[in-house]
Amino acid sequence: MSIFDKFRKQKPRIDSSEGDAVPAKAPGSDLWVKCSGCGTAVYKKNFQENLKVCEKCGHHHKMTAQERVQQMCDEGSFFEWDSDVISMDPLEFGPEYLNKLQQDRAKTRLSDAVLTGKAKIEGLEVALGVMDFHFRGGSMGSAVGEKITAMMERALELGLPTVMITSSGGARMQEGMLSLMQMARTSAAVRRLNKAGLPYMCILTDPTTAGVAASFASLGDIILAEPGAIVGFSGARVIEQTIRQKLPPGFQTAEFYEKHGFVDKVVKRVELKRTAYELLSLLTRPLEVISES
Amino acid sequence: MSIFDKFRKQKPRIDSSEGDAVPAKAPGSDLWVKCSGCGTAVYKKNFQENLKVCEKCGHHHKMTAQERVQQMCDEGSFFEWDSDVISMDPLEFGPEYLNKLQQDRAKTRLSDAVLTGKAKIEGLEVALGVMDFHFRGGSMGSAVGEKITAMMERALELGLPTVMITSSGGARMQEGMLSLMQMARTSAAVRRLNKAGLPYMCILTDPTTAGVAASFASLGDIILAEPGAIVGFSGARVIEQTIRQKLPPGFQTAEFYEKHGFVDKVVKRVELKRTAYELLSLLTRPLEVISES
Amino acid sequence: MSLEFEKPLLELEGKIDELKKVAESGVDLTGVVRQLERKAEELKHSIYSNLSAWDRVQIARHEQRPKTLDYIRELFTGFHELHGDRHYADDAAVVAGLARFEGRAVLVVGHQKGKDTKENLLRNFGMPAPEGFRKAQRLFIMAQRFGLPIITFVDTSGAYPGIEAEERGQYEAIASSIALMTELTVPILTVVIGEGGSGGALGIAVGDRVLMLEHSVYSVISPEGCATILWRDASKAEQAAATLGLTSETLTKLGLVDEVIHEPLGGAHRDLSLTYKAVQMALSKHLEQLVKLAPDDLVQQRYDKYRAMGRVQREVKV
Amino acid sequence: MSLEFEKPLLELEGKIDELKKVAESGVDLTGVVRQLERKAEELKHSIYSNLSAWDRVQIARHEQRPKTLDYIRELFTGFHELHGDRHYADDAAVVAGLARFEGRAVLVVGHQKGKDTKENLLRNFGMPAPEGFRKAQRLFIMAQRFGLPIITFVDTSGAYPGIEAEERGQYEAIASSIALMTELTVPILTVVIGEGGSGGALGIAVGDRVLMLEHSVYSVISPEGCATILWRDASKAEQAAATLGLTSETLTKLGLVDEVIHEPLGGAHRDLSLTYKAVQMALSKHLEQLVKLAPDDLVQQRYDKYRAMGRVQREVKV
Ligand SMILES: [Zn+2]
Ligand SMILES: [Zn+2]
Repeated sequence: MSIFDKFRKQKPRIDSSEGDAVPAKAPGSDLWVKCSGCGTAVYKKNFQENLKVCEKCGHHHKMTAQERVQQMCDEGSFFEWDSDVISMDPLEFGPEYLNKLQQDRAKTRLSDAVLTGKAKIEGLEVALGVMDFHFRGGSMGSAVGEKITAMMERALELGLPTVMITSSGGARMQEGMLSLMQMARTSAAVRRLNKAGLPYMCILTDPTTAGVAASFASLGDIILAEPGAIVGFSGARVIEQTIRQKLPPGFQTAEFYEKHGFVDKVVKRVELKRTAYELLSLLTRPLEVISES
Repeated sequence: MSIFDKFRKQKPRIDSSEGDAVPAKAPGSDLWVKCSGCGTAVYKKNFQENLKVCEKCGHHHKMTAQERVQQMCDEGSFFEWDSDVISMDPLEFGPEYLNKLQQDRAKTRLSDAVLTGKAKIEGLEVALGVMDFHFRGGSMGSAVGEKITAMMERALELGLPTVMITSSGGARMQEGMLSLMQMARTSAAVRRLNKAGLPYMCILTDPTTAGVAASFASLGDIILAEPGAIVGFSGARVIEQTIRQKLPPGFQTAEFYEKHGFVDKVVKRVELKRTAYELLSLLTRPLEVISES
Repeated sequence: MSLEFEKPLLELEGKIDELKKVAESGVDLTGVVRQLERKAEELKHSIYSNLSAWDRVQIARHEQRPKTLDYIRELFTGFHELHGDRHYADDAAVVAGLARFEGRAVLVVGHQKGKDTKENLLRNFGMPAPEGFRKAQRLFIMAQRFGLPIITFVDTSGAYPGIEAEERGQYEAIASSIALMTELTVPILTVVIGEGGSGGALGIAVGDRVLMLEHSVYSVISPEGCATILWRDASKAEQAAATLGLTSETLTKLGLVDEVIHEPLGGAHRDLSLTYKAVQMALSKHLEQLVKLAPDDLVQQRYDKYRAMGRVQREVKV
Repeated sequence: MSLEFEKPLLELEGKIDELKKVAESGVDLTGVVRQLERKAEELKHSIYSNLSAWDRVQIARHEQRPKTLDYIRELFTGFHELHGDRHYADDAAVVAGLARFEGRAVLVVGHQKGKDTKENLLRNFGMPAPEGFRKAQRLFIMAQRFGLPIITFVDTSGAYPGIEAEERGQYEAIASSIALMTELTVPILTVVIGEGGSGGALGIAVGDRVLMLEHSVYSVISPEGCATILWRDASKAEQAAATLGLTSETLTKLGLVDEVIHEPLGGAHRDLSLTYKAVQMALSKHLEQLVKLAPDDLVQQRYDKYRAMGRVQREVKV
């Protein structure tokens, strides 16, 4: 039974997305996907059992929020919060924007670009937020800010450590300055966790940039990142236009930021759950002798 | 009446040192000194009236601690603390070291390389420490550490802001590890001032390096520096030996460190008293309307 | 620098000046001049009371519009600029220092654009590097230690998008600056005086009160950037400006700006002393209110204020 | 790598090995071998119980002497290295991370020298850049937030003396690290495991308890540097070492070191498991004492401890 079969049992809202991998175009292509890292065609079942990491080149493809929950949480332990919080159209961009939101809600079965709730990681209870790039590129509007802030406030009430798995292109333009203000709103909530001595862990996945990188995603007591994840403030295209030259290879990757001092540890997806658990245990269960696995 | 005549009245322990300027060798040389910045011979009286700053090139020559008190404090306001605290010979370097201390005490009329006390700057009462490079190169042994720490503890008791004027080549080798520990001792005292919300201002003069730079001299709420003062951790010679090339011009000057973010403001000697007063007033008399001069 | 929409007015004003010169040589043109002057006044009103969002962007970016250092010079006394982040550099795109505002010691921090090319190069067009935000943070903490209110002036097209800025953690610098401002125990007053560009603006703009000059703009993305993304055409910036809700009126309606400071007709640069006076009065009023609050209340109110910034609804599932 | 003063012993040990090989081919050398072994044992005692300060320096710098990561591997479980100062870089000359010591969560920080040229290049011979001290500071603050004790391992010839390190404020990084350690509200245990070089060592070595391996050295300046200054001759380092008071005995007498951890005969590298055991026991004992203290008492005691470090007298003026 693959990891996603399990998830199907646990929660019905499964997304069949291949992340950034694309279905191979050969006959029988529904059984195969093509790695966006090396171009290799991978048998879909293997691809999914391997957590969407290419066995050949190690490329970490994007996951849906539900897949992430499946990967990180103990089976059946996830309890969703604020599943009905949705954005409005404060700037009156019009039906086009509202339709897109509606479409993405249907596609991802999320109310907006983040899924929040309570869960257990190796038995340790946490507040968990997972962003989903498939919903408007993970962009942060009022709903995303509201759900994340509310999650942290609940973590504060319940005395839980918080884990935030990020994936976002930044602010949501269509919500204008309200979108920008989510940076302040979420950051304020993080500082309340800090003050209460509750651990806050960020896990950066591809991509985590702009307004999300520049707020709650870089305020973790501990910041992990998946291999190859693009992180940064300005987009590569904008920088290239500014400096009028190509960017060096590896620029703005998780590994680049580990070297430059902004990421505590680059962790392979397969080791993420265990690593997150062990680190959180060190901060929440200081006297416990835990077993090595 | 020159500034130093005034000081003579106020306190008898005047040092006639020319700082790093040297007496010119021409006949009547006792009336002239040679600027160590540009080599110009300057009439000694003018040189001293100009606070030992060369009128031609602006080079700031070293001052004695007493001259510094004269320059920075309101007349007759300085009250010395711990004038009798002297170092011992804990490593048994022997009579040579003890003799040198004795000679420098006689020469500078200081108990060791720092003069501490209470004073007024434009009417504002402060705890003041002034290092003197003429005493064993301003090196920090137990006596320097003791006097500075005690000064800060008194400032804490009295609720005074503290001004520390530094000039030092670093730790005093002859006192071995006791000397190194003065870094921790003085830094601990600074943090108590911080906690109490008492302003602590550092004024870096030429040179401020090694163990002194790497402790209380760089912990100021505000850090001023005199033009051209050499600041840094490692000495230029050591660095040149390490990297096997000449250092760039201007390296490790006050201006260099202002540019690199470690000095709040480079201030000419003639403006130092007023600047120190204004900044300290902003931190200690938040609601007072002060006159501009 | 003349703005596109001002051209008819400037032409008319030029014509009046010419006629006046002619009149000096003895010809009586009093009637004509008076008539044209009346016309100019009407034109002025009609132009400036119908400014589009894009017109505002032009005014907000005007080189002659007063900048942070102008406000510091005019409204503060005894300013001492303090340099450096104590880690890497001093960033000239952000100026900061201690000064007195109406006798009260405060910390002032602001983006500083240049008034000419030379100053713009020195100050990188007011676009902060990470060190600019870190200098601000260092001084915010100092202000807090000594109980000094903080006044910030916002005027940047955004944080600098360069390789080195990214290497040194532009995103982290902005995030930690924002987070710090949410928890400071001293009053924070922010004035958007020109261009408020996205995260680079917000990095010093989390305030107990956020004021905005009438013709300033504050935007989640530049109109040009928005147009590029929405329509792949930067020249549609005018259209983008109209949709982004970046004017002081819209932002006030959305509850993101606490007070709009009215500008002289035609914009701040057309009457500097009026502008300074208006900003001073606004700062004075709000500061007086804020210093009365206990630190805990201040922080709680600031939290509540930002906590409320969002427009969401509960989806009704059918 | 063989040390100068060990050469007679190593030669003798070599001879014994040779004889044993010959014996394997059937010749009976039991008596001779036994006699030489006794002699070797005596020689060992006479050499290692009369080590000069300079000999200690050689042992302290020995490539095979256990390093920070060795102690982490042997004495801790579940170590996760954490990288970066969140400002500029990750400095490999300082390793840091969370782990458990006897089941208790702690923060471990230490200088890391290389065991070979390749690792030495990677880790810059264990000489920290400013980023090394800043990484430590960041994690010290995190440890304090979560109440975790801090254990640091000291092993550096000093902070790196290079242009870039100076540019990025080596002195400020050390100062703020020292200052921070004086006020942390969690227990700090420091072990000098090899070379304690001046400010670069002290930057992570302000502890409630400072322990020192018997043959480690801890000095205000390197013997070579001291000799250069005193006699303008680096080759007089041996003489300088003798005067600097850098041995664990002298430092204990001066009250700067709280406990000396005894090493196996000939130095830590000659019996690793004995060394690890000794360090573990010492850490365990002191940690148990420290965790019982209330944070305020801990900070006060640490202050008092450093406050007392100085030898001064009041001058009697005649
Ligand atoms: Zn692949
Ligand atoms: Zn000169």
